[in-house]
Order: sequence, then C-alpha cells, then structure tokens
Amino acid sequence: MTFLERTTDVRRFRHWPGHIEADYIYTSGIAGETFFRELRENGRILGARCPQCGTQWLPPKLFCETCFRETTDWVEAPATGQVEAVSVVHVDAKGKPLDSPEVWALIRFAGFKGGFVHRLLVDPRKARAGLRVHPIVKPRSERVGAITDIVGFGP
Amino acid sequence: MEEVIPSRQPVGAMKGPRFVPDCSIQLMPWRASPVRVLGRDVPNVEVVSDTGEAFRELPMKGANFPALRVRGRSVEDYMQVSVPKLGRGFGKRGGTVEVDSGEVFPKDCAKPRHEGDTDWRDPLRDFRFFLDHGSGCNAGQTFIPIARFRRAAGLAGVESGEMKVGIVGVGITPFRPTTPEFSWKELTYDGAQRAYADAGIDPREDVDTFITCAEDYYEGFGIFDEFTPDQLGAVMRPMHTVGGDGIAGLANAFMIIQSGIADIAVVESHSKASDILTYEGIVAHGLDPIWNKPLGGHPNLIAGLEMDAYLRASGNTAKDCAAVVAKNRQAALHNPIAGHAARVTPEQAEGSPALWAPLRTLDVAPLADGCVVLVVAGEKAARKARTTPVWIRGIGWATETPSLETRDWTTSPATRIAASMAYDMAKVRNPAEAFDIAEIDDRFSYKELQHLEALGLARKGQAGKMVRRGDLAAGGKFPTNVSGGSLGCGNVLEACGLHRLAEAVLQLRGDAGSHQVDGARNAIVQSWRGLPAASGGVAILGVGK
Amino acid sequence: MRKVAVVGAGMTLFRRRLQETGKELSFEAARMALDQAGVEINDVEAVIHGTAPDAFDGVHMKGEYLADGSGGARKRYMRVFTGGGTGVFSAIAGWWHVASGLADVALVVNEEKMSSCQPHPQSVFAYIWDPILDRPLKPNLVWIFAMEMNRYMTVHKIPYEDIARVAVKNKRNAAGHPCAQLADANITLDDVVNSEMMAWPVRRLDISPPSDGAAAVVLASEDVVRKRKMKEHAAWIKGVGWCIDSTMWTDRDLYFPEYVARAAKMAYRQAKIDDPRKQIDFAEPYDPFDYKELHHLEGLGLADKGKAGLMTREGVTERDGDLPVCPSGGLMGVGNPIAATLGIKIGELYWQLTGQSGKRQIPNEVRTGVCQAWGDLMQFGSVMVMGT
Amino acid sequence: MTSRITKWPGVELGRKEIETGKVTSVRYRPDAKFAWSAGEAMSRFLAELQEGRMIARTCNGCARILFPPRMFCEECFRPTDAWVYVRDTGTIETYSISYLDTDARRITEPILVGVVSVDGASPKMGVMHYFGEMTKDEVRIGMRVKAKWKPREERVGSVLDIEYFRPLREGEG
Repeated sequence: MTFLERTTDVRRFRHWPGHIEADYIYTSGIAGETFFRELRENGRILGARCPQCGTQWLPPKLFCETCFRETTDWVEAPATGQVEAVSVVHVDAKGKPLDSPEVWALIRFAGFKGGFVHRLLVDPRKARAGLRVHPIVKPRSERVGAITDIVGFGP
Repeated sequence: MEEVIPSRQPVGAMKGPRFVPDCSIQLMPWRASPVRVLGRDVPNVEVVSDTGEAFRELPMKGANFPALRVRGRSVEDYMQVSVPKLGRGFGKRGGTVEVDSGEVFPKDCAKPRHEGDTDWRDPLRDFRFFLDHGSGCNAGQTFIPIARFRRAAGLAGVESGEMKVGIVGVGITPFRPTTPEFSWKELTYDGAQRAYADAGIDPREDVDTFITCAEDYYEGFGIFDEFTPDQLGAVMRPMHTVGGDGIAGLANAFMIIQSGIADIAVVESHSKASDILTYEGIVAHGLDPIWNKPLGGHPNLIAGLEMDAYLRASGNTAKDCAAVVAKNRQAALHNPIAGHAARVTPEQAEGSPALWAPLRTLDVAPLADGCVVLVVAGEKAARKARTTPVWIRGIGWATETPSLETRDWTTSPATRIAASMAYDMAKVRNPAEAFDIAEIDDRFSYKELQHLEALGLARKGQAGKMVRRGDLAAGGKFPTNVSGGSLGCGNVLEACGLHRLAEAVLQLRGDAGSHQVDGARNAIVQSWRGLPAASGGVAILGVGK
Repeated sequence: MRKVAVVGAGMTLFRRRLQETGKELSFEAARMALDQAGVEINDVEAVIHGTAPDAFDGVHMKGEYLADGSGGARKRYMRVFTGGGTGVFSAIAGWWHVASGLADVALVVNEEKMSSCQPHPQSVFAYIWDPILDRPLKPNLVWIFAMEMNRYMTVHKIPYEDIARVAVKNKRNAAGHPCAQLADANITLDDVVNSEMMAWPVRRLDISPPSDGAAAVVLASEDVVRKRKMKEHAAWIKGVGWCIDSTMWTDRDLYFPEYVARAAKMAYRQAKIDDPRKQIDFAEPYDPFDYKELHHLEGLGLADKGKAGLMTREGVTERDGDLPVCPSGGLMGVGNPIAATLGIKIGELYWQLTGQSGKRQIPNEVRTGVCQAWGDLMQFGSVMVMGT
Repeated sequence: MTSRITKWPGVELGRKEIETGKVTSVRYRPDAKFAWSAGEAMSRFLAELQEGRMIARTCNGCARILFPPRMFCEECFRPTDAWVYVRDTGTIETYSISYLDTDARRITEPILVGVVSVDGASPKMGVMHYFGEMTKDEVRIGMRVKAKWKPREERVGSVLDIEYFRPLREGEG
C-alpha cells in the first residue's frame, strides 16, 4: 500500500491540462548563414571542409567533428547524390493518416561526410536505395534562405 | 607572456616553527596502496608526506610512536577516533590522542562538532593524522571530520585497490499504459519505497547522494530538477539530475562512490508518458532546428530509414524483426510488472501496418508509465545490505553524434564505443562467451538485432538467425530480454536503461520469479536514449567475488 | 581520491543575442579552453555538458543536440542539469569523472542561448512552476526573487542602498571583463536606486540580464598535470559540495539559504576549511540579483546572517578589499546565460588563482577561492573551493 | 591568459537583424501539450477548493500539518497520516508589487502577489496567491488576511477558485 488511503473511485481522479510551448526564432548560425545565403541567392549547395583532416561536411558545420577544429574552407557539393535509405511514411507529424504517402530518404554525396535527410520526390513503389538524385530547389522568388528552399530530391 | 605570475610562497611553508619532515597516515577508505608499518601490513592506509608523495615503507622503521599527536585549531573540530582500531603498532600508550591544546581525549568518545550541529551526516571519511615521532612539534594542519557512529566504528574501510561498487536495492513499479491514480511525485515515491525496502535502508539516514535521470520536455516542466527531491527522501541532501538514461545515472553513482565522497547512492528514473498528449511533437522537437525540424514529418521516419539501412547492410530481415516482437511480448507474460504482455505471433507483427515502411506499428515499443529506483553502494556498505550485492564489473557510456546526417545508420557506434569501455573495465576478452544473460534496448524491434551485433554478442547478420533459432529465448543458449524488454514491458522513456539494469539485477540475485534464468551469474545490460539520439550505455553486472 | 586541477578555461562573449547556434557557441568556448590548457581533443576522455532549461534554446534533449559542439562526438558524454546551479555543478560532475579515476582529462562545457525564445525568456520561466499550485496565477520569475528579497530585507532590516551597492560594485568590476554585457565603469548608487521598479522591491538594475553565451574548463588529474608540466597554469579543486531543498518553496522561510550552507559545509569539509572567513581569500557567489550576492555570502559562511550588506557598505568586498567578492563582475555585470556562468564562477577562480585575470586580477595574493551557483525554486546550491 | 587572449568569440546581433531577416533564421512553435495526473493528494485538494474549503495532511512522524497536502512526508519519508481541514485565513509571509506580467511586459496597474501561511497548517506552510482590497502601501509582511472565494457556481476546482486574499476584518480572526 503506497499510501495509508487510496481512492478507488476513478471518477475522483483529476488531471490538469497545460503546455510548455513558446515561439522560437532559430538563427542559422555562422556556418548555416553562408550555406543558406548561397542557397537563397544561387540555389547552390555548399559543404564545409576541415583544413586539418580534409573531411568535407554536409550540411556544413563550423567545426570538424573528428579533429574539433574550425572548418574554414567552403566546397560546392556535387550536383547529384545517392539514396542510402528510404522510408515510406503514411502518417503526418501528429500521427494522422496521410492522403498520399510521403517518401523520405537519406541521401549521401560523394566525397562528403553526411548528406541530407529529406523528401524523395518519386513514386513510393519506385523508391529504393541506390537511386541517383539531385536537389529540387524552389524558384529564386520563393527562396527565403531555409532548408525548405529545397523541396526534395528527385531523379 | 608579459603577465608574470606573482611569486608564490612555497606550498606547505606554514607560519610557525620550521616544518619537521614527518609523515602522516592518511586513512582513506578509497583507493589506498597497502603499507607496511613497523613490519606489519596495515590495510587501506596510505602514508603520505606533506608534499603528497606516497611512502610504502615508513622511514622510522622500528621507531616507537609515544603518542599520536593531532594538531589543529580547536577541540570541537575533532572527534576522537579509537586509535587501537588502527592496529596494535600505533602508540605504545594504547591510543590516546592528544590535541595541541594539551587536552587528552579518552578512547572511543565522539562529540558533535558544533553545539547546534544536528546534522551528523558526513559523507567524507578523510582521517589524517600527523605522526609526531616525539622530536619537536610539527606544524602540519590536521583535521578529522565528524563521521557517523556506524561508519566511525568501521574504520577498517575498504580493501586497497579498485573499490567495488554494487547494486543492493531494486524498486520497480508495475508498468501500465496509464496511471491516473498517481501524480509523477506519487509514482516515484512508490518506486523509491520499494527500492529502500529491498535494500533495507532509510533514505533520510543512510543515503549520501541521489541522482534522477529525466528530460524536461517529457515531464512538462521548464526545470524538472526542482520537482525531484521530496519523493526520493532527498530533501537537504546532495542530489542532481542527469539529462541521460539510466546507465548514465548509474555511472555517476559509480564515479561519486569511487571518488570517496559517498558510500550509498540512489539512482531514479520514471515515465509519466500518459501525461503527454503530444508525444510525437516532443520527439520531433529534439531534431536540429535548422536542418531537420522545418521539414516536418512524423519522427518515426528516422527509425524507418535506419531500419531500412540496417536490414540491407546486415542481411537480417523484417521477418527477424517480427520474431523479436513475438519473443519479447510473449516473454513479458511471465513478468508481473510488464504493461504490454501479449500472445503476439510473428505473423501478427509482420501483418501490422507499415506506417513508416519498413517499420511497422508492432515494431515500435508502446509507451508506458512506470518508475525504477536502484540503490548503489560501495563495497563496505554493500556487504551490509539486505540483499546479495550485484557488482558493477564494467560500465561505459557514449554519444556518437546528434546530427542525423553524419551518423552511421547501420551499426550503432555509440553502443560499440560504450561496450569497449565496459569490456576494458571488466577485462572481457570475448563478449560472445562472457555473459549468461543480456538485457538489450529494443524500443524498436530491429534495434535488438542491431545492438546484439554492435555489442559483439552476435556476428554481423547473424542476430536474426539467433532469434529464429530460439537462442535468445528463456531456454535458449543466450537468454536475451527475458524480462519482455521495452516491447513487452513498455517504453518508459528515460527509465528504460534503469529498467533493464533492474531486471538483470533480479536475475543475478535469483529473484526474477517465474522468468528466472537458473544459474545466471554474469549479465550485460545495454541502453539507448531513443529517437532522435545516438547515445547509449553498457553495464556489466556480476555476482560473487 | 585523486587530486584534480583546472588547467584551462575559455568563454564566449555574453550578449543578449548571439548569431551562433548553441552547438557553435559550445565549440568556440571548448576550443578556447583546450587551447589555453594546451590539450588536444583526443586527450579528452570524458565530456561533461551543463546547460539549463531545454525550453530556452528550444530543443528537446538539448544535451544530445549540443554533444558534437561540445567535443563529445564518439566519446563519454553526459549532460547534468541542476537549474541555475549547473554553472558550478557541471564542473563538480567533471571533478568526479577525474577523481574516480575513470578519466585523466575531462572537458566541461556549459552553454545557454536564451535569445531563441520569443518574445522574452520570461515566457519560458512561466513553466518552472508547479502546474496546479503556481502556474494558474501566471507567475513571473521576478516575483519569486522579489518575494525572497523582501523577506530577506525585512527579517534582517537591511537598507535597500546596501543591496544596490552590490549592483554598482559588480557592474564596475565587469568593466575589466572582455566578455561583459552590462559593464559600466561609472555607474552610481543613484542610477540603481532610481532605475524603474520591476516588482517591488526589485528594480531594473537589481537584475542580471538574460544572455547567450558558452563557457568551458579543462580538468586534469594530478599525474597529467605533473607529466605535462601544467603546474604553472593549474588551479586545484579542493572541495565540492551540492545540496537541494524541498520542492515546496512556499513552505520555507526564504530569508536564509540553508541549502547553500549545507553545500558549503560539504565542500569546506573536503577542502579542510573550518574557518571560511579567514581561510578563503576571495569568493564568486551567484548573483543573478544583487541581493542574492549578500544572501549567498551568508549561506557560504563568509558573512554573519544579515551582515553581508554591512560588509559591502564598508568596501570589504571590493576587489582590493579584505574579501574580494565577484571580482569578475558577476552575473550582474558580465551577464547571466545561466549555465554558461561557469566562465565567471569556476573560470574566474581559475584565472585569478593562476594570475591570469589581467585588469581584474585581485591586488593581494590569493591562494584559496570559493565559487557557488544557485538554482531551481530557491532550492539548489552548488559550491566549489579551489586553491593553488 | 585572459589578458593575452585578444579575440573573444561571439557575433552579436540586434533584435531588428533577426526579426527583419537580415540574417537567415527559422521560426517554430513546438507541439508540447500535457494533462498532468493530479494524483491522490492534488485531486482531493482541488475537489475541496471547489467546495470552498482548504485541506491538508498530517504527519505524525514530524508532527506537522502539511499544506499543500501530500500523501508522503518528505522529512520522514513515510506515508502521511490523515486529512485535516485548515482555515482560509492566514498571514502574509512575503509579497511583491509587480509591474510585470508573465511575458515581462510592463503593466501600469501593479499586481499584488505573495505567500500566505495558512492558519491551521504548520508554521510557514502556505501558498502563493494574489492580494486584493488593499493598496500597494497597505500590504505588509505579517498582515492577517482571509481568502475571498468565487461564488460556488464559478468554482471549478483550482487555486483560482480563491479570487485573492483580502485583509482580515474585525471579528473574523
């Protein structure tokens, strides 16, 4: 017996509703600023290169994960990447059924460590690892300098 | 550098008479090398000169110590410790302790340090005497803190060498999908009172430090650390929160005890998942705000992608994952605390909707409420506990990387790194042969297979076969997750790590009940922090010497 | 118990808004600390991260999110979180990583980015209260400080001017700190007394500003310090202590922080200090509000109950006084990025004890210092004693 | 060496630069909603508030009357013993006169708020609440106050069932 008295009428148990939400503005950071400006202005995708070990990071980071040094050089990513993993999702962010499934993929780029986790704009039946895809970018007028400027990746 | 460090007085040069070289016997219940004093081995004593070098052989071999002179500021700062406990060789006059104010203490008496000081709890037992061999006074500063009666008597302390730390108490509340009858405080109190009863201790008297593993957003608080002490009996005691899983909490208890400032620690974690109305929203809130979160999507898509990458890279199949679901949920039927036990067949699991293909709904461990509390003790205290201590032979914890893009999606490197740390500490050469049972994270079915391979308990691609051959079942070669795991008992968020530790401890103590694996003496426990993290821990537990 | 030393420290600017992401701030502070210590990332065997509410940066499991920025990738990595007390507590956790023998070199990184939260971090402070007992009243965090300050002033009959002097002292001291956000070399007592009332008795200049920032320190064991000849830039950790009080803050008298006293007693015992006022040369208590410095000096046993204000009025706590307090400029002057106050508490003790504080260096020689952080609902104290 | 370090990292931004998009950024609001189980003690506490009463628990271990009520005593770590009603009068232990609302926006009409220790409970045990029917010059520590309850039909089982605490009038002591 946890306590000396326990309620057995479940209707008497109350709960208290609430939330811990707030509005946020996340700055893209130093590395992100360069990436998103380039994406917004020229629709190009840049990665960062570590001067010490030469590893090229995508998406770009201010620091190299292995040598913990500042990545000073910028390198343009290849035009196409390759799908490493695919998932066909049938529910939305809240778990409600979707009218049509979303295809998500992990896309790797040759010579870069990392890549993108993004939407794969292909028919779910044709979605499979190994596909060569390229980023599909919104027109300049609609681009604002955010990851959503890339609509997805397609063959 | 143009900044010249101001000259410092040499360390140790005290005001007052020239410092006579002396040596102090520093009695430390933590790691201390055995020392010969007057030709006799005195355990757990390290003789340290004032500049810190340790002596193995006292310089004045054969000399006689007329008195154990203790220097210090004032009488009430000391509690006299009965010298004979240090062994016959000290002080011909049989252990009177003189304090420089000339007052001689009789044996075996202890006075409170300050009149008003009701708090007798003192986590430190750093007894340091300066041995004065009678030739002139010595100005070393010496200090014996007040220790609790029980511990003051047990002066012998702990054998030298690495001090052992063991789990001596386990409290698990039954895992249930909802617990409307409890607030989170009351649920945690329920878990704590069971653990304290199991270990036979009183939290208000015996416990030196408390640790909670919790995350703000799972609990619904800006600073959850505020709401943790009362229900554990930790009010006015050292307590902290770890933003990590149970094994990270256990590691802190292990290190705090090894550092010598605590004897008994309590590690707690719980889940009130039924209070959370938007679980997916909170998990998604853990994604990188600029690279991942803006894209939306149900967070389980990450597990779907990882399962796809893992199955293809390892050669295991979705059928193997379905077999894991059936194994664990059926095993849970034998575990009274399980919240989601069910006679599930692999076909049912395989037939459930693939909402995040290839990940199916039954591949995902369902959420549950529950609390797990462990009582952890250093060797001396562990031997006095009510239960058989389960020693922590090895422990490791590691993070791979938080960024989805740069992590390895096939082999769970965090598990591999944590395992190598634990194996080094426990001197495990061949993991596949070293353990009788395993409790491995299975918050998604494919994770059990991935973790088995990352731990070296199954060769690459063989974990699936082991499941289908029945090796991992209760009667099999290598019983794994016979507790029912998270799939069978329920995903209790940050408490998953502690849950697996608790289940392994009960097995090794022979207290597991109807799902007891007979003769289990060594266990490996592994945990993962769940989406979207790539972090985990490994602990190696054993009973006996 | 192996002896442990701080051998390097680093921190970023403290500002109301910084452009870097939380990861990048952590990296910048950690990189500086490693460079100062002359230690490479591969020497680091454990990374301990301390950061306060996830709701500020707006990331769930924030410890995980900041792991790569703190140098924790593929390493032992752990996040500890004790509210505001994390500023000193994460270094205590770093201490037991090394003192236990599990790691020879540990990196402690603290970060806070409060500016992500709109319109003001206050709206996240609304979630630190009990949902049933307090939140319905829509409390503002300043309220609880104002209530404690009122209780403290009334019980001890402390004139408000003595409290305001702390703000003047710290904001002037901060003029010597390169990272200071609110340094003001020529602030006067009248400026503070006449600043607009926020929640009586708290005025605007009584409060430290919310800030973005990060700080880091490198800890090393005795043998590493000896082998790599770091004695010159090493400050030894002599004592650690921490303590938490009950959640029910409305059930206790707020005039004296008993939990700080307990934490201090634990740390002093380990550091062999039985007369703090004589044996401690300088102090860095936690000063999110000016009255809190006095409140905590009394908790640390460095001033009698109710007398800390008098000491401030007599200039005892000035940088050249008998007991310099907050020579760094404290949270009041340098800024309050909560967990990242590590840099002006542990970091300042390290820089002062190794004579590296530049313009802020305390004139007379210092050999033992104490720093302290406070957190949660008037509830948690963490104390560390360092010395040469 | 702080004196020798020349460059201290950190790029400062003004509020405008973020809000006007001079630097790229992303806006977001998490979906983090809860329904905390009140549990044994708080369910009864709220039910009693709805009836216009305040209830506490006694602990015979430390002879305290615990308010707000709790099913275990944090001092003795044992189950508390019995329910007991406490009065809705009390003493102001501390207070503040706030010109800030919850989002730190300045308000002209100050909110009087503080902690009231409740008669019938152990000393110093009470709740935070608003104060009313008193000016910011009249409120002081030690003042005797009484709860002003909302009408029964407006009460829902919340601390807000008490509108505020007002000064105790003659004969109400």
